[in-house]
Amino acid sequence: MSKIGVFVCHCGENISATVDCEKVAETISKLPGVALSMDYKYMCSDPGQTIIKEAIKEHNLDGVVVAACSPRMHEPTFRKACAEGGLNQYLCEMANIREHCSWVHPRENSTTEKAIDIVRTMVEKVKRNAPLESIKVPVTKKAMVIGGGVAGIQAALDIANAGHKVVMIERDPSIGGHMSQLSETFPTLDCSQCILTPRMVEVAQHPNITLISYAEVESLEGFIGNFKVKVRKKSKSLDEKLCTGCGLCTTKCPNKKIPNEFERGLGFRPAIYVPFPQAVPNKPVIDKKNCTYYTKGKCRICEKVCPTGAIRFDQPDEIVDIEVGAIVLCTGFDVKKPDFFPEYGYGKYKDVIDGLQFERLASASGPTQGVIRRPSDGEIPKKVVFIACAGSRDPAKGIEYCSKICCMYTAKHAMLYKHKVHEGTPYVFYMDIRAGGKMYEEFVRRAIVEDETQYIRGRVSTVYEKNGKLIVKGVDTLMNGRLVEIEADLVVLATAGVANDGAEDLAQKLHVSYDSYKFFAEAHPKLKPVETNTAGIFLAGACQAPKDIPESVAAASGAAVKVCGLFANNELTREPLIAIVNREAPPLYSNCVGCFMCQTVCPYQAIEREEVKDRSGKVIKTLAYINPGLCQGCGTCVALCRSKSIDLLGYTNDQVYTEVMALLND
Amino acid sequence: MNELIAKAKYLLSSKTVDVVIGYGKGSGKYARAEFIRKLDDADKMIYNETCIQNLATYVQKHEVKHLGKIAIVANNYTLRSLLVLASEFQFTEGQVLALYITPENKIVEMPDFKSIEDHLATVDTGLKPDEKEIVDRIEKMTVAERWDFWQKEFAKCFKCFACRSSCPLCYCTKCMTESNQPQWIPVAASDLGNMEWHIMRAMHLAGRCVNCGDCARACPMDIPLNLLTYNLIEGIEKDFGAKAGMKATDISTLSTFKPDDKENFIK
Amino acid sequence: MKLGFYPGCSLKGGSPEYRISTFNVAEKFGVELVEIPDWNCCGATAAHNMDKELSLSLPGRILALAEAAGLNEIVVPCAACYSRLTVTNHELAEDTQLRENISTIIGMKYEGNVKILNIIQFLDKYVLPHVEEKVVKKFNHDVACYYGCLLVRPHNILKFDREENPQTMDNVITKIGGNPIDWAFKTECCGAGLSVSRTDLVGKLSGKLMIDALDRGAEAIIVACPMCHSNLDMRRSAINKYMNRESEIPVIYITQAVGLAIGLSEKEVGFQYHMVKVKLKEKPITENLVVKKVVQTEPTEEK
Amino acid sequence: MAEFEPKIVAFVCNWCTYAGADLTGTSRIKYAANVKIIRFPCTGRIDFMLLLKAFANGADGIIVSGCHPNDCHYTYGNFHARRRWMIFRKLIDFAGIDINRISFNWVSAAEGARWAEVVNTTVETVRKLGPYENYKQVALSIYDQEDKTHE
Amino acid sequence: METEKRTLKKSSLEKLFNSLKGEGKKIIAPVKKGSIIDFCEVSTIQEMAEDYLLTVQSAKSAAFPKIEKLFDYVISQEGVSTKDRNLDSIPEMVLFGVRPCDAFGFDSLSAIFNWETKDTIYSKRLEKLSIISFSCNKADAYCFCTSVNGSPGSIAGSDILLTYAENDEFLAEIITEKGKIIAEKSDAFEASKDIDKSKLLADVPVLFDVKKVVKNATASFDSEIWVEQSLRCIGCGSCAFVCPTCACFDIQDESNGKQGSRLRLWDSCGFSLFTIHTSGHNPREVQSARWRQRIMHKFSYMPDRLDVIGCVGCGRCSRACPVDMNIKEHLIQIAKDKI
Repeated sequence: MSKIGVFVCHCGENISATVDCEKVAETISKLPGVALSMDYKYMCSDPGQTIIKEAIKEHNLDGVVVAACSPRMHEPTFRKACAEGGLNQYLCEMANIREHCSWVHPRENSTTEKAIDIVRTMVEKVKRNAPLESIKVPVTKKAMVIGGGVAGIQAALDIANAGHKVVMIERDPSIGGHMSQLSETFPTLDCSQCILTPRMVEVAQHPNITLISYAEVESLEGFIGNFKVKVRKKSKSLDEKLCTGCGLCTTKCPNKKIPNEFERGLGFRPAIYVPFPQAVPNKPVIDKKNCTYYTKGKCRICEKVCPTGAIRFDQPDEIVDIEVGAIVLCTGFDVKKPDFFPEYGYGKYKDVIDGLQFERLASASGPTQGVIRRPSDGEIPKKVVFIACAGSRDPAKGIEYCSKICCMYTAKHAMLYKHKVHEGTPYVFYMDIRAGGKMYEEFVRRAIVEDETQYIRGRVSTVYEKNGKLIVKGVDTLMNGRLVEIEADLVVLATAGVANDGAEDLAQKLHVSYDSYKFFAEAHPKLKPVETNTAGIFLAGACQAPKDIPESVAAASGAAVKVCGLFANNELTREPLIAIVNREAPPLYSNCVGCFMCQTVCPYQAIEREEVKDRSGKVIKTLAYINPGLCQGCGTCVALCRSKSIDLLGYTNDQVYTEVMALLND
Repeated sequence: MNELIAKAKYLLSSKTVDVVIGYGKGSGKYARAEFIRKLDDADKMIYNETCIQNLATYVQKHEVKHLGKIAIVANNYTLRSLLVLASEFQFTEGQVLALYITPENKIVEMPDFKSIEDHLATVDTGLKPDEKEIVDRIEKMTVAERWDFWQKEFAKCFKCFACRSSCPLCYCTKCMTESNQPQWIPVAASDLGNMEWHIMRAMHLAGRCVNCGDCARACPMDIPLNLLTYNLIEGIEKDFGAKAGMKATDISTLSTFKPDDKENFIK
Repeated sequence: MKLGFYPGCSLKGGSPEYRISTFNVAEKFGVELVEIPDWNCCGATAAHNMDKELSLSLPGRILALAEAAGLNEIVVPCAACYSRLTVTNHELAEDTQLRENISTIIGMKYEGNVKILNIIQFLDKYVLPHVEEKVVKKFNHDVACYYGCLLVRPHNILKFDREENPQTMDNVITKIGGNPIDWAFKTECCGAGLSVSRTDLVGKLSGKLMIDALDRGAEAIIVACPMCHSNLDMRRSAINKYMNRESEIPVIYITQAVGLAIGLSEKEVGFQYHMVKVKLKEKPITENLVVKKVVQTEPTEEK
Repeated sequence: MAEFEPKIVAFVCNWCTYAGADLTGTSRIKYAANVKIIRFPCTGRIDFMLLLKAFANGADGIIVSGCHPNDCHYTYGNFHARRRWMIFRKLIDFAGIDINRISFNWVSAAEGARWAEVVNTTVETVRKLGPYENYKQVALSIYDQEDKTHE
Repeated sequence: METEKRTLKKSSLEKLFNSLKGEGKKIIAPVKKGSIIDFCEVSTIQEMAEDYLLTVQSAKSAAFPKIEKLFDYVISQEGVSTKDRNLDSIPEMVLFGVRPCDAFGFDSLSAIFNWETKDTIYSKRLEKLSIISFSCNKADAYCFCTSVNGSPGSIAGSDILLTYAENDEFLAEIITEKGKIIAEKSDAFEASKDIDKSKLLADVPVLFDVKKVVKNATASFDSEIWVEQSLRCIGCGSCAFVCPTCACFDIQDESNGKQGSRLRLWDSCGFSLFTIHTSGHNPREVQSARWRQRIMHKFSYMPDRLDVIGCVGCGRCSRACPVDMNIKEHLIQIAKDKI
C-alpha cells in the first residue's frame, strides 16, 4: 500500500477560519494508503517546508499532498520542497482548500466536509502519480521585443547590453511610441524628446539589436526557448539601403494635406513621410492609402526627385521567419477615442481636444511650435478647462478602472499652460487626485499653489458651445454640489488609457491571455508581474495596464532580466506533463491503431508517424508518436483517442478517473 | 449474377486480386460472406436482396488481409466504409478493389478512391425515410420515456460485442471497453455497463458511422443500436455539414472544428 | 399584439393628449394596450423620500397585478411612473428577502416576470420597425428633444440610453423625417418637483432650457414626460417672465409627433388640450433634413 | 426533511476557469459548497466518459467550463471540446439522459464573479431537478446482483 | 428413480403452474419480448409465449447467470475485508417449458463447474432449480440434437417432461424425486394412459456421427480447416453467450475505489483478447485458433476429460451468429473421413 503524507495548512486564519483543519487532517489520516496526516499554521513557511522534507525521509513517503492554497500559487514551492526532501517533485500534489473552499464558503460543517473531499481526491490522485523527469530543450539565445516605445527600447537595450541578440519589431515607421509625442514629463518637466531620442538612436546603432520598423507579427509557433515568429515587413516602397534619408522626396510630394498621426491630426504630412524629425529609422515610407500614384496611378514625383533612386513602388510586403528564445511584449496603450463622450462634444467642437493633442500643442516641435493655440481659430485660449477622468472610473459610460496617469499629466498640462499663457486660467475638474509616487503630490501642489490652477472637485455633465465659447457645465461637490458653468476657450479631456487596438488579436496570435479590458494578463498579479501565462513571453509597459514612464521602464528592465535569466542556460528544463502514446510487446506494439485522428487536433503539430518494422525492414504497423519537445500537454488528443492509447502525464486517465470516483464516493 | 461470377474468375485468373470477398447463399434469411480464392469457388457467388452484410468489415480482419490483394463486392455503405477506413489510414489506395453493384445489377469496378468518391457524389446517402421516421419518433418522446425505452433495450444486452465485431469502423485492436486502467466501462453486462458501452460506442462512431445498420442486424437480442448513430448522423450533417465516408481525405468531424461552430448551450 | 398599459395619474388626469396619442399610435401599429386592472398610484414623487417599503409596495402591487393578469410586458408612458416601476422591479429582483417582505405587505406574489417599457422603448420596439412605410406626412421640423431627468436616470438601474446625451428620442424623430437639433439641455431639470410650490423656480429652470432651445432654432420641444410637458406648456407665463420674451413654441409629446407623421388628425393626437397652441408651419422637404444620420448610442447592457 | 443538497462536479480547465475560480476565492465571493472542482489542463482534455462516470458515481449535476472561444491557452482545445459537447449532448439526450443536469460554460480567468454565479445557478437548477434517481439506480444495480437474471 | 408416466390435461397446466407459484418459486419461462423469444420470470402462465421453438438465450443462466456476485469487499487502512455471498438468498426456481436440449445442457455445465472441485454457487442454484421441460414436436434446419446424443423427447436433465399429445393432453414423465414432489403437491396429474411418445416428437435427422467428429477434431489440431471455416467469423461472443453449455467466465471486480464486489461474468473464447497475457503475448492470436478452440473444447477436450460432449445440438449459436457461421455444416465437414 502506498505511503502518502498529507499536510493541511491553516494559512494563518485564511483556511482555518472557515475550515476545521484538525478535523480534515484527522479524517484523512484514516484513509488507506495515508501514512501521515497533519495540520500546520503555515505550510509554505520555512519550518512548514522543513516538516515536509523531514516527513518524507522519516516515513519514506511515496507521495505528498499539501492541502493549502491554489496550486497556481504554491505548487512550485512545495514540489521544490519535496525534491529537496528526496521525493520526485511530481509525486507532490496540492489540494486547493483556500481559493476553492475556505474563502468562498462560510464556517460550516459543509465547508470542512468539502475540504475533506478535496483532499481525499488529491490523495487518490497522488497514489497514481508517477515520478517524472523534466524535459530538457535547447534555448535560442535571441530575444524579440515587440513594440518600440520607451518600454521596448529599455528592454531591448538591457538585453542587448547583456550580450544577447535582440530583434525589435515596430508597427509604425519609427520607434519612440507615445513618449516621443510628449512635450515635457512629470514630475520633473524635462523635455521628453531630449531624454528619449538618444536611446532611440542607441537602439538603431546597437550591434546586438536588429530593428525592423513598419512590421507586424503574423504568427507564432513553437515554445519557450524555441519560438518561430513570422513577421510581416510592410512595404515602405523604399530601398532602405539606397535611401540616405535626405528628405527631398517628402518636401516635393504634392499631396501634403494628410492629417498627421504623430500630431494627432493637429498638423499635416505628405504621402511619403517621416513621422517626425527625430524618427528612427529616419527614412520615409509611402502611405499607400493617400499616395496619388497608388490611388490614381500617376505622379511618381518622389521617384523622380530621389537622388539615389531608392523609391520602389512595386515593393511587396515581405514575410520573414525569425527564431527566438524569448519574447518581450511592449505594445503599449492608446487613449480612448473621446467621441464615446458625445456630451463633451469631442469631434463636434474643434476646441475640445484630448491630452495627447495638448501635448503636441505644448511641444516645441509641435504644430504650433509650442505656443498654445486653440485649433479652431488659432487664438490663445484665456480659459482652459481640463476634465480629468474623461471615461476612467466610469462604469456607466467609460471604463471601470483608473487610468492612473491622468491626474499627473493633467496637473502637468495645467502647469505648462500657465507657464506659456501667464494671464490665462486653467481649471481642472477632478474626482480625486491620485498622486501616488515620488515627488508626485508635490508636483500637483505646485500646479495648484504656484500656478494657480483652479481645481474643482466634481464631474462635468456636458460641454456645449454658445456664441463662440465652450460652456462647461459641472458641479462643485466641495461647495455642496453647487452647479458651476465655465465659459472656456479650450477644453482638454484626460481620456482614459485603453489597450492598443489589435492587442486582442496579437494576444491570440501569441497565445497569451488578456483581461476583460484587452490588456495583456500577467502570470501573477504580485509575484509574476512581467511574465505571461505562456512560458517565454514577457510583458513590459502599458500593454499590461496604464503605466507612467518610470513604471514602464522599470517593468522593461524587469522583463529584460527574466529574458537574460532564461538565456543564462544553454538548455532549459520543461515540465514533463506531456502526452505519450502507449507501447506494448509484440504483436500489439501499441494499442494505437494508427487512425491519426489525433494528428489534426494537435495545435502544436507534435504528433508524428512512427513505423514499426520487422527485421527485414518491412513496415508492420504505423503508430502515432508525440514529440516531447513540441507537446504542450493540452491533452485534446488524449480525450479524442478511441483506443485510449494516448495518455497525458500528470493528468492520466487513471488519475482523472480516480478523481471523479474519489470526489463523489465519500 | 453470372456476370459477377465471370468477373470474379477473371480477377483471380488474371491475378489482379488474390481474393474476392462476395456473398454466397446463407442458411438463414441473409446471404453469407464468401472468400473466393479458387476459380470454381466463384460459382458459389450470388447477389440479391439478401446480400446486405457490410463486407468492408473484413478488410480489417487479420487473416483476410493476409490473403493478399482484395476485391470486395460493395454497396454504397461498403464504399463509404472503405473511404472512412482510408481516411483513417487503415489501408492504402490500390489495396482494395471495390466491385460496386448497381441497382440494375451491373458491376462497376472502383480501383481507386476517386472513382468511389465520384460515384458516391451522385447517390443519395441520406437517411432513409423509415430510418428518419423512427429517429423522430424517439426524439418526440419525453426524456423519461426515452430513458425507459433505452433501459429496456440495453437490459437485453449481454455484451457479446457482435455490434462491435460486425462494424467495419470498430477496428481497434484493444477496445476502450477492454482497457482496465482505469476500467472505464464495467465489464459486467449490467444496466450501467450496457448503457455506458453503447453510448461510448455510438460516441466513437460519431462523424464516422455510415449507417449501414450492421450493428443492429448483428445483435442477437435485436437491440436497435443503429438508432443511436442515426440520430448523430442527422445532427452532424445539420450542425457541421459533414457526412462520413464521402472522401478518402476527409477529416472526421470530431478531429476538426470551425471557430464559428454554432452552439447555443454554452453560457 | 397585446401589451399591458399603466396610465398613472397624469395620463388619466392632466395629460389626456398623451394617452390619446399613445393609444391611437399603438392602434395604427396593431398593438392593443390593456390597462392593468385595479392599478394604483406609483408612489412618485413623494413616497421614496418618506418610506422605502411604501415606495416599493405601491409599484410592487402594480407589477403583481400585471403579472397576475398575464401582462408580462407593460408600457408606462409617464417618466416618473416608469422610473418608480423600474426601480422597484430592479430592487425586488436583486433581493429575494425584500421581495418576500413586499409580497406579504401587498398580499400578492410577484415573481418578477414583468418587463417595463417606457414610451421610447415602446416606440422603438413596436413602432419604428414599420414606421417608415406608414409615414404619410414627414414630421419635417427642427425640434429640441427634451428627455427630462427621470427617463434616463439612474443609469445603472434603467440601463436606458445615456444620462447626459441621450439619443433615442432624436432617433425616433429622425425616423419620422424630423430634424432633432443639437442642444445642451436634454436632461436638465424642468423644476417639476416644485411645479406648484415655487412656480418662479420652474420659470427659471425651464426658462434656461427654453432659451437654449429657442436660440438654436427649435420650432417645438418634444417631450416624453407629462411633468415636463405641464411645466413647459402650462407654466409658459412664468417661463416667459424669466426669459422676458414671448415664446410661442409648442411642447409636443413624442407620440403626438409620430401620430401626425402617420397621418393622425390634430384631434386624434389631442392638440386641443394644449395650453400653448400648436402651430407648426409647413416647410419644403429638403432631402438633407429627412435623411439625417442617426447617432447610435453604444449599448450599455454589455458592461 | 432537510433541503436536498445536490452533488455537483465541475470539470474545468487550468488556465481560465480554474484561475477564474481562484479569483472568486481571492475576491472572497461566496458560493454554494456543493460544487467540487476537477482540474484539467484544457477542456479539450475532458473525456466524455468522465461525465458519465460522474453521474454513475452519484453526481446530480455537472459543470463543464473552460476558456472563451479564442482564449484557449492551447489555441484550439476549447473549440474541439465545443464540438465534442455538441455531439455528446445530442447523443445522451437521445439516450434519455437529462442534459439539463450538465451546464457548459466559458468562464475566463478574469470572471471570478461569473464563476460564483455559474455555480449558484447550476446548484439551483439541479436542486429543482432533484436527485438523479434513475441514473443512480442503474449505476447501483450492479451491487445488488443477488439475483438479477431473467428480468 | 424409475421414471413414471402420467397424463396432464392441457387445462390443468395452469394448476401445475399456480401450485409452483404458490410455493413462492420463481418461475422462468419463454416469453415473447418484442421481436425475440427469451426466458423471463413470469407470474402467470398467460405470460408464457404461445408457440415457440427455442428461446434466443439458453436456460443456462438459471444456474450460471451472466453476472454472478461471488463476494463483497471493503478497503480500509487495515487492508481488505471480504463479505461472503449469502447463498440462502438464491431463490427456488423453476424452468418451465424449456426444451429437452436445454435441460440436457445442464449435464455438461455441471461437468465443468463441478469438475474436481464443486462450485458452490452453481451447485446451490442447480439444487434449488426444478426443470419442467416440453418435448419438441417441431424443429428447424438448425436443430441437430439427435446427432449429439440428444433427442426432441430426451428426459435427460429434466425433472418432469411433458410431451404434447392430441386431444389437449400431455404425456407427463416424472423423472426425478424433485419432479415427484412437484407433481404430488400440484395434484394436477392424472393416471397414465398408453401413449406412444415417439409418434409425438419432431423428426430431427441424424446428420453426422459425433464419434467421428470427436476423433477427427482431436486428430487435426493443425488442419487448414479451421482457417477455412473461420474466415467469415468476426470474433464476437454471441455463439458462446447463447450456448447452453459454454461455461467460460471472467472474474472482475466492480468497485467505487473504496468498496466493491467480485463478479463472475460470461466470457467467450471467441474474443480476440480472451487469452492475451499481461506481457502482450497472445497464444490464440488469430480467429482461426479461437474457432478451433471452440470446436475442440466441445468435441475433443470435454469428451476426453469429462466424458460429455459440449454440445446439445440446439443450434442456437448458428441462429445467433451475425455472419452465419453454421456449426451444423462445420461439424458435418469435420465428421468427413478426410479433413
